[in-house]
Amino acid sequence: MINIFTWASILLIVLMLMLVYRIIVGPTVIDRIVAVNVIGTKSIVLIVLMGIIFDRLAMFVDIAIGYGLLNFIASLAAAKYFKKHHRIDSKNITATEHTAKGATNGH
Amino acid sequence: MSMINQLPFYVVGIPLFTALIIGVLAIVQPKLVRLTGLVGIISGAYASLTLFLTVQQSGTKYYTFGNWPAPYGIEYSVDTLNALMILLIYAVSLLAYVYSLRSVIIEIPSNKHGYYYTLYFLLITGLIGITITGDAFNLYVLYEICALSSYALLASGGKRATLATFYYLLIGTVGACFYLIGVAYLFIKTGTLNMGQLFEHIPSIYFTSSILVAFIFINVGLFIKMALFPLHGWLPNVYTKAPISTTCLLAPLGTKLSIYILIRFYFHVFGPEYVFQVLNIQPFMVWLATLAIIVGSVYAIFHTNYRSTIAFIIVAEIGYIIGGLWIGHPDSIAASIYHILADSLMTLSLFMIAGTVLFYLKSEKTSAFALTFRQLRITSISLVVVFASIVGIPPTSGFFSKMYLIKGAFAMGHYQFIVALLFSSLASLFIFFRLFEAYFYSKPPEPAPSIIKEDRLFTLPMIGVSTGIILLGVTFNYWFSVISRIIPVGLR
Amino acid sequence: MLLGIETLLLILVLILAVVSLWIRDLMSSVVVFGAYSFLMCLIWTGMGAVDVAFTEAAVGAGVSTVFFVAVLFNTTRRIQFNPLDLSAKIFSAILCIGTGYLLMLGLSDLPSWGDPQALVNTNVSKYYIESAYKQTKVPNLVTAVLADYRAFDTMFETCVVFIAVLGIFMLLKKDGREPLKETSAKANDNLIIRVASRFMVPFIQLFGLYVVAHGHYSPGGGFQGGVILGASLILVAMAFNIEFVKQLLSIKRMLLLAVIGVIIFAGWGLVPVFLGQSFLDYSAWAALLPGTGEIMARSHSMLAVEIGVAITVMCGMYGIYMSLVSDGRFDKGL
Amino acid sequence: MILKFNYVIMIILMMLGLWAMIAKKNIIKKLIGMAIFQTGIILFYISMGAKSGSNIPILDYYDRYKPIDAAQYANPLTQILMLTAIVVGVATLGLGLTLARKIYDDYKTFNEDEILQEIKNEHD
Repeated sequence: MINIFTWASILLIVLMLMLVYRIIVGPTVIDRIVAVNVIGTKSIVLIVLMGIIFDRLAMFVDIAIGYGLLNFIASLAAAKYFKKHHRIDSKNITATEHTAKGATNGH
Repeated sequence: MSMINQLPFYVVGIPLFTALIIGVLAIVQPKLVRLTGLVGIISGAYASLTLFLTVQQSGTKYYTFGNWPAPYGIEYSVDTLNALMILLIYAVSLLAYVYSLRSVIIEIPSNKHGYYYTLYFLLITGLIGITITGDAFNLYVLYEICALSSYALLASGGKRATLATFYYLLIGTVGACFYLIGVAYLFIKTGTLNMGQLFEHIPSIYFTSSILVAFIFINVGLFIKMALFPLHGWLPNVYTKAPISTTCLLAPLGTKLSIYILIRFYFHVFGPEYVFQVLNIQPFMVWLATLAIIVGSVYAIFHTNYRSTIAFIIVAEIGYIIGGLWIGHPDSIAASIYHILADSLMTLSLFMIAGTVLFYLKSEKTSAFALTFRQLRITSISLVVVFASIVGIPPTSGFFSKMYLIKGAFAMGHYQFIVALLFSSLASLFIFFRLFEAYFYSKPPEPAPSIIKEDRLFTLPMIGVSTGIILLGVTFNYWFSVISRIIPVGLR
Repeated sequence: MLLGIETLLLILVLILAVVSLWIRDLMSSVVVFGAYSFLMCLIWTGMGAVDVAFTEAAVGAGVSTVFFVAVLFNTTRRIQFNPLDLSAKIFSAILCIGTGYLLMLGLSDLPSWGDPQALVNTNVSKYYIESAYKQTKVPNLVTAVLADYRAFDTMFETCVVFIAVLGIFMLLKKDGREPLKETSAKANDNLIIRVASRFMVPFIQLFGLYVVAHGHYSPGGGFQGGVILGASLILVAMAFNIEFVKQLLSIKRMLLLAVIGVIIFAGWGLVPVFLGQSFLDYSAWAALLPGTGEIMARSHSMLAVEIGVAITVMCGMYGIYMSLVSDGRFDKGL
Repeated sequence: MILKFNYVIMIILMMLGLWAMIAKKNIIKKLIGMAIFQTGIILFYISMGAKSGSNIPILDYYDRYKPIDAAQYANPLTQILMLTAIVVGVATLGLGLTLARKIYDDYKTFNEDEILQEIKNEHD
C-alpha cells in the first residue's frame, strides 16, 4: 500500500541523497558533521513516519526519542573535539598538530 | 533434579561464578583472589571428572536451560567426546593455574591481578562452553567470550604483544564472522540452530549450494581460529610475545578446541556421510595437512628463539590432527582425537619450560639451554620427556598417536602424510639436539654455576604434566577404547 | 516491511560505507561512519526489527562514534600518503572477490527477501510467535525470547560487555598519577552546553529507566536502557569534566556495579538450581515470589535480569569511554 | 534481482569491510572496516527474518488472546541473535580501539608501514 506517508519517506531519502553529496565533497570536517547531523534529524522523522506506515506509532516514538538524545551526544563529542583541535581542514595537518601546543592556544 | 543431572551446568557454572566472585573480591578484598580461584578450579575439576564417569556409565546427558525443550531453548548435550574434552580442559587449566600463581606475580603489575584472574576464569568458562554447547549460535557467543578475554590477557605482555594482539583481534573477528556466515546459511535453509535438529535436517539439502557454502565458511572460520597452515600467520607472533601465564592456558587449549569443534561439526552436524562421501575433498585436505606439517617443521628448525620454535611446532601438530581426521580411517581418527589430548599436554609443558627458563635465565635463545641443563634440574627433565613425546619415543603419548596415524594413513594410501610425519619427527629430534648440544659443546662458565632451586609452584605443575604425558601413553589402551566409541558408526 | 524504502536506504548505506573508507581524514571518516550507523538503524526499523534498531541507534550511532572520537582526541586524525603498494592491493582484492563469489554462489538457493514461507520463518520462530505470550505474558516477543528462551546467550552477552570493560582496564589503567603534560584549560567553560546538559541529563536518565522497565511492552530492554543511561553519564563527563562525573560514580564503584549486574543475572538464574530446577528456569521463582503463578514468575524474572543487564551495560559504556578518553588516567577528557 | 537485492548489498558490504581490514594501512580504518564487516552479517540475519506485509514482533493488544498467525509478525529469533551480535561488536570495537590507542602510545602513529619500519629499526 503506497500512501502519502510512503511518498514522504521516499522524498526524505532523496533529500538524504543530496546531503550525501555534501558529505563526499564537503571541504572541511565541519561541513560533513553538519550534513551528518541533518541526516540524523531526518532519520528521526523517518522513524516516526515508518511508525505511521506500520500503524504502531507508539512503539516507534520511543526509538525516535532515544535516537535524538544519542545523536546529540555524538555531535557534542565532535564539537568538543574541534574545541581542542582547531584545524578543521584535513589538508597539511602536521605530525605535531595533536601535541600540547595545539591544545591551549585560543583560550 | 538431582546433583548428577545438574553436572553439565556445574562444569560451566563453577568457573563463571568463580570469575564473578573474583571480580568482586578484586575490588573488595584482593588478598582472597588467588585462593578463591584455586577452590573454584579444583571443584570444577572434580565436577568434570564425575561428569566423565557418569557419561561413561549412562550415556549422553542432556541439559536444557530454562527448562525449554531442545530447539526452542538452549540445550547442552554431553556425550563421551565432550566429557573427555572438558576433563582435558580442567586438567590443563588446573596445572596452568597453579603455574600462574607464581608467574603472574612476575609478569603482571600487582594492582591488576584481580582483573587478570577474572578474565582468566571467564576464558576458562568460554573454553568449556564452546566444548559443551549444543547450539550453533551459543557457540559463537562463547567463542567471542574466549576471544575477547584472550585479547585482553594476551595484550598485557608489553609493546610487541599489543601489536600482535591487534592483528589477532582483526583476524579472530574475521574467523568468528565467517563461522557466523556459515551458520547463517544453515539457519536460513533449516530454520533451527540446535545442532541435533540441524543434523536431522541436513540430509534433505545435501546437494544444494548453500550447504556447500556453509561448510566452506564454517571450515575456514575454524581454520583461522585453529591456525591451520595457510591461515596460521597470527599464531607465532601472538604466542611468542604474550605473557607466559596466559599462553600456558591458551596455547594448549585455544587451537585444539577449535579442532574439536570442527570434529563435532563433521560428526554431529554435517554428518560423516556428507563430509567423507558427498564431498570429494579428502585428498586435498590431506595434502594441506601434509604441507602444514612440513612448513611448521621447517620454520621450527630455522627459528633460534625458543618460543617461536614452539609456535611452529604447534602449527605442525595441528597438521597431524587435521590430517588424521581427513584420512578418514577409524584408526587415524581415533589417533587424531587422542593426539588432541597428548598435544595439549605437550604444548602446556613446552610453554611452562619456556617460562621457567625465561624467568630464571632471562633468555629465550637456544644457547641459554646450556645453562638450563646445568642449573634447572626439573625443567630439563621435563624438557627431555616432552621432546621424547614430540619425537615419538615409547612409552610417551606422542608415540601412540603417531603409530596409529601412520597405520591409518598406510591403510588409506596417503603415503605423503607418512613421509611428512617422519620428517617432522626428525625435525623435532634435530631441535632437541640443538638444545642439548649446547650443553656438551659450550664450555661451562667459570666458576661453575650452582643449581638453582626452582620454585615449588613451577616444578609442581611441570612434574604433573610430564607424568600426564607418560601416563597418557601408558594407559593408551583405555583411551583408545573410550575414543573408538565416539567415532560415528558410518566411519567404523 | 517496506521494500521500496529499504532498497533506497540500502543504496545510500553502501555509498556511505565506501565514503567512510575512502576519505583521507580520520575524523571525517568516523563522522561518516556515524551516519552509516544512522541509516543502518533505519533499515532495521523498516524490516520490523525495532529492538535491533534501538540497539543500533544507541550503540552504533551514539556510543561507538563517541568512542572513536575519544581515541582520536588524544592521538591524531592524520592519514599520510603511502607509496602505492599495488601487489598488496591486488592480493586483497582477489581475496575479497573470491570470498564474495563464494557467497554469491550460495545466493541462488536462498529464499527471496521477505518470504514469509521460508523455512527460517516457519520452523522455530513460529513457535515463539505463537506461544511466547501464552507462556510468559510478555507481548514484546523479542524480550521474551531474549530474556527467557535464549537467556543463556543473553547472560554471556552481558559477560561480553563486562569482559570488554575489564580488558580495557587491564590494558590501559595507569598506576598512580603521572604528571600532566599540559595544564587543562578551564574544563567547563561552555555555558550553553553546561546548562543544556543540566536540563537534558535527568530526562535522558528517566527515559533510560523507562526503556529498561517498559521493555516488556515496547522496544527496548536492558541493553538499550543501559546504553542510554551510560550515555547520560558520558554526556555529563563531556559537558562538565571527568572529576565531576567521578563524584557521581567513581571508577571503583563502576567496576563493582558492572560485576554486580552480571551477578544479578546469573544469580537470578542460579536460584532455581537450588530449588531443584535447571539453570535460568524462572518458573521456579513462583515458589519465592508471593502471589505469582509460574507464568508471571517468568515475566517478573525477565524484568529482574534486564535490570542486571542494564547495570552492567551502563557501567560498561561509561567505563570504556572514561578509559579511552583519559588514556587510563581518569583525570581529564573531552 | 530485486527479490535478493538485500543479499547482494550484504555481500558487497562484507567484502568492502574485509578489503578494508586487509588493504588499508591505517589501523583506525581497519577497525571501521571491521565494523562494516559485522554490520554486513547483521544485515544478512535481519533481512532473512523479514517478512513482507508483516508487522514488528510486538503483539498488538487485540492479538494477545487470539490464536496468532505467525506470518503477521517479523521473525523475532533472528533479531535476538543480532542483538547479541551488535553488543559483541561494540565490545570488540572497544577493545580494538584500546589496542589501537596503546599502539599509538608505543609508535606515535596509526600507520602500519611506519610501525613495521620502526620495528625493523629496533631490530637493526
